[in-house]
Amino acid sequence: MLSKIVRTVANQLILFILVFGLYVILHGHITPGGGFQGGAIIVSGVIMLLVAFNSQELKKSLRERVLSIVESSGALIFAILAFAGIGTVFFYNFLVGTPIFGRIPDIGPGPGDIWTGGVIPLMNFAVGLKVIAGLSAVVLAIALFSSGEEVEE
Amino acid sequence: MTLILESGYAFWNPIILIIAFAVVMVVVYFFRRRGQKKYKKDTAQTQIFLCGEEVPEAGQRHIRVGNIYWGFFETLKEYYSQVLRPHTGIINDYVLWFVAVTAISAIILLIAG
Amino acid sequence: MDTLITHSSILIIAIPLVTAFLIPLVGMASKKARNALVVVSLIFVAFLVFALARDISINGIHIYTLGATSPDLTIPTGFMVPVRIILEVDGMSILMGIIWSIVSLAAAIFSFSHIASETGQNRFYTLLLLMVTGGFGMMFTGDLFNLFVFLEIASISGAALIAFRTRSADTQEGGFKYIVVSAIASLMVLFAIGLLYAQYNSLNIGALAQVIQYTTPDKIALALLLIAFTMKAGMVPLHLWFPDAYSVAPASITGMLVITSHACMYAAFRVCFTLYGGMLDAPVVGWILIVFGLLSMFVGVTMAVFQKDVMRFMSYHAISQLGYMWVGVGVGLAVLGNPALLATYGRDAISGGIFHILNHAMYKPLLFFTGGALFYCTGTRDLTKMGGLAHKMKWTTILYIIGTLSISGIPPLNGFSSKILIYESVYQFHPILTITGIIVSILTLASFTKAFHSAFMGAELPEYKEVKEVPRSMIIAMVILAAGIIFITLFPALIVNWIINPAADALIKQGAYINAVTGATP
Amino acid sequence: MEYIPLNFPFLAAALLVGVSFYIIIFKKNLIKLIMGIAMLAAGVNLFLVSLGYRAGGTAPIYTDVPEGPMVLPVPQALTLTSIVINVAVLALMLTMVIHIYRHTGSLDSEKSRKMKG
Repeated sequence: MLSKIVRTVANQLILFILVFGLYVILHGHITPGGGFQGGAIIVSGVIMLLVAFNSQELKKSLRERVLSIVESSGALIFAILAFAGIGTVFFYNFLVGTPIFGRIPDIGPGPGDIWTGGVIPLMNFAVGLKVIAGLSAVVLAIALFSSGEEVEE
Repeated sequence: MTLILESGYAFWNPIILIIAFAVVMVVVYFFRRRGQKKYKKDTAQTQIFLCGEEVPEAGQRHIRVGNIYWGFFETLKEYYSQVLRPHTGIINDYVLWFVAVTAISAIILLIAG
Repeated sequence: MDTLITHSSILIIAIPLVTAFLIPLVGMASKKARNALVVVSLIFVAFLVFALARDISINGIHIYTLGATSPDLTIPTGFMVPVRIILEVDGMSILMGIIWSIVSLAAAIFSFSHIASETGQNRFYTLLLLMVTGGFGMMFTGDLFNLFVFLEIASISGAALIAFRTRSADTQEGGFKYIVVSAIASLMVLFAIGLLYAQYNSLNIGALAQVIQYTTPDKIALALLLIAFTMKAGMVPLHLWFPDAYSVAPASITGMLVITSHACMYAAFRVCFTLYGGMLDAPVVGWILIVFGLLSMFVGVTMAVFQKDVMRFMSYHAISQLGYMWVGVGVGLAVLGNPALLATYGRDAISGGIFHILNHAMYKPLLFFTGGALFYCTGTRDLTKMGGLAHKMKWTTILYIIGTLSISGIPPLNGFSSKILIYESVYQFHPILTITGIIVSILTLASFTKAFHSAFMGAELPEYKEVKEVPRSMIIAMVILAAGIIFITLFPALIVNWIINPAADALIKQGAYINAVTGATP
Repeated sequence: MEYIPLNFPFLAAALLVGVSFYIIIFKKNLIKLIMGIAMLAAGVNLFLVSLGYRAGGTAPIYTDVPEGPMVLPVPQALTLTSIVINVAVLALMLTMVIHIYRHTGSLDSEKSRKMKG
């Protein structure tokens, strides 16, 4: 565990990292970024907490069971969205033209419209969930493991 | 006929072989039935006879894997000393083999076509 | 039913994937429900594979375009080349799919008892199903980059499964060697894909095959792809990691890993025949395959005779048997540019090589499973410590004998019917190939007799007084594969006509594969 | 941006691949070996992403683009996928190395060869 100053700053900073990560996930379909990148940003915040506190402390708030459920449900949401298009074809973008993310952007210069993309932003979100949970579990497991504790692998 | 596998010169049908095998088994069984009928279970007849010597324990009697085909390995000692040389068990060497073989086959392809 | 078959190729890949992520959730509730879920999903996948196989035998190559407005819209309006992910299933792919569905089902059933004493079983089945996904993806994809992605999925989950039993150091070492080798091989595959993409702006195999020029970067890409897949398949002299990794994995996983080796072999054939097929008039690439095959056959079997660890011994035999397939298909590839020779013996050689894939995929997992059963009962893989186990393990012994006779090519078992096809066709190409094949076959029988004697024969040993026959689920898994062996044994000609010859034709007829993608222009 | 020689990134990629193969083959420390594989992945990714480079091109975002060429988006997607996969591979390798270190107490690849021959 590092000094109190570091811990306090880390506690404040994690909020900004979360917000930025979520921004990258949600704007994945119109700007560079997406589920994996945003998830990786958030996990970098988790690593910051891991350095500021130690792995034992973090284990209390990030439970393995919860991470496992979140990871699986992220993958399942992705698969369900892919399956939902199977009336036409697997992965078919069935949300285009509907009110949810369904707007078709104009061709040519213009500001990016977040309300476009069909299932892609939703899939980005699912991927983001999976990456956050999965990578945090990996980082946490390796940290716990190298600190000498037996983890149920 | 779809049950016969043809391969250039010869043909192969397992059914014929199985029938032939069954016929041979019937003949063997016929001869076997003509043998002695004095054999009895659970008597001294069934025990191992080793020239009158004491029969060793089961663990001692079993020929273990290290003793089988001794002559084969003795004859091919040179070959085995050569072929065991690359099997070092070091991961770095495995990658070296990969790079070397890729380079050689790339050169072969570039030259010969 | 028609809708199901239309979507079957993606369902075969997606159902194991979805089940894999359902397992952690179901497994928290109940163990039995989880096992039932695994078996039901794999049986459903096997059913879909067989339905798709029937459809392909009637209607020809099956195409599925992901995300398009209709499954056969390969080239979207306004484009010249396919841009979407396309699954393309032809005779060869579906043969591999049939093999993979049967073996993965047997392996899952085998695992129920074999893994029962380990912790983290939910993860085990998740990884197993991910590996199933990766394997099917490799076999069914019509896209080079997806081939790389699925190759990596299969490798990563395979490595994690090899290292699943973390208690001993050798499993970790085997898993580490496997993942290092796979990572390097698949990065080289990616490099080659980059080389091809840079020149032709396309990733689809059919579209690439249409425009490929066989320039110098193409030759380098061919060398990289071929050797990387050769390494992943485990051919001598790139086999060194193969026994290290395969001998330490849980036996059910070893059975599946053999089929991933076959999948990499399939990828190599796909690259040679379909991607570069029109360009390989000279027999150089065919000879490269033949040399790999000959070396594997001979070195593999001689190293196997030498082994004392039962799984390692069988791994070396797997290498040696893979050699037969490479020799058979390599001869076919060497005469690909010569239609007369191809008709005389080339097609038979390819058929023999492919038929050997099917046979090997039945008996080698069976033998690995019996090795796993020995490990389960005795707690050791060391043959020097075994003996007299036939007294206690009658089923295992019978199944081992079936596998042994089959792998050594004793008539009438199935190993013989594919070996005779290979022997008679490659003899006309070069007699030395057949002679080596027969010598290797004899050595195979000799070494399996040795292992049989030391493990099963002899008097009952005092240290194994308490040993019992393996649990029922393990026997069921082995019987599934043995039933496959007996079916192929009895009807080899039917099998060859139904699925082997179409698979060989699918490799030879490059034009059909290309037309299936590019011909469907709207 | 237009003054970068077009094959400069390819030279860098080749250099990375060469150096990383040197590391993988000749460094016996397992952690260094993993670093070598990470560098190999970086080299291949650099090669892929520089395939899509067009001199003076902009980012391939559908809306809000100035006139002129765009860089190719497909190699970027490929690179991204490859990066994601490599994260998984590296995490798995590191876990295994931790296990190996626990069992054998050494990171030397010459010491971790229980299986050979």
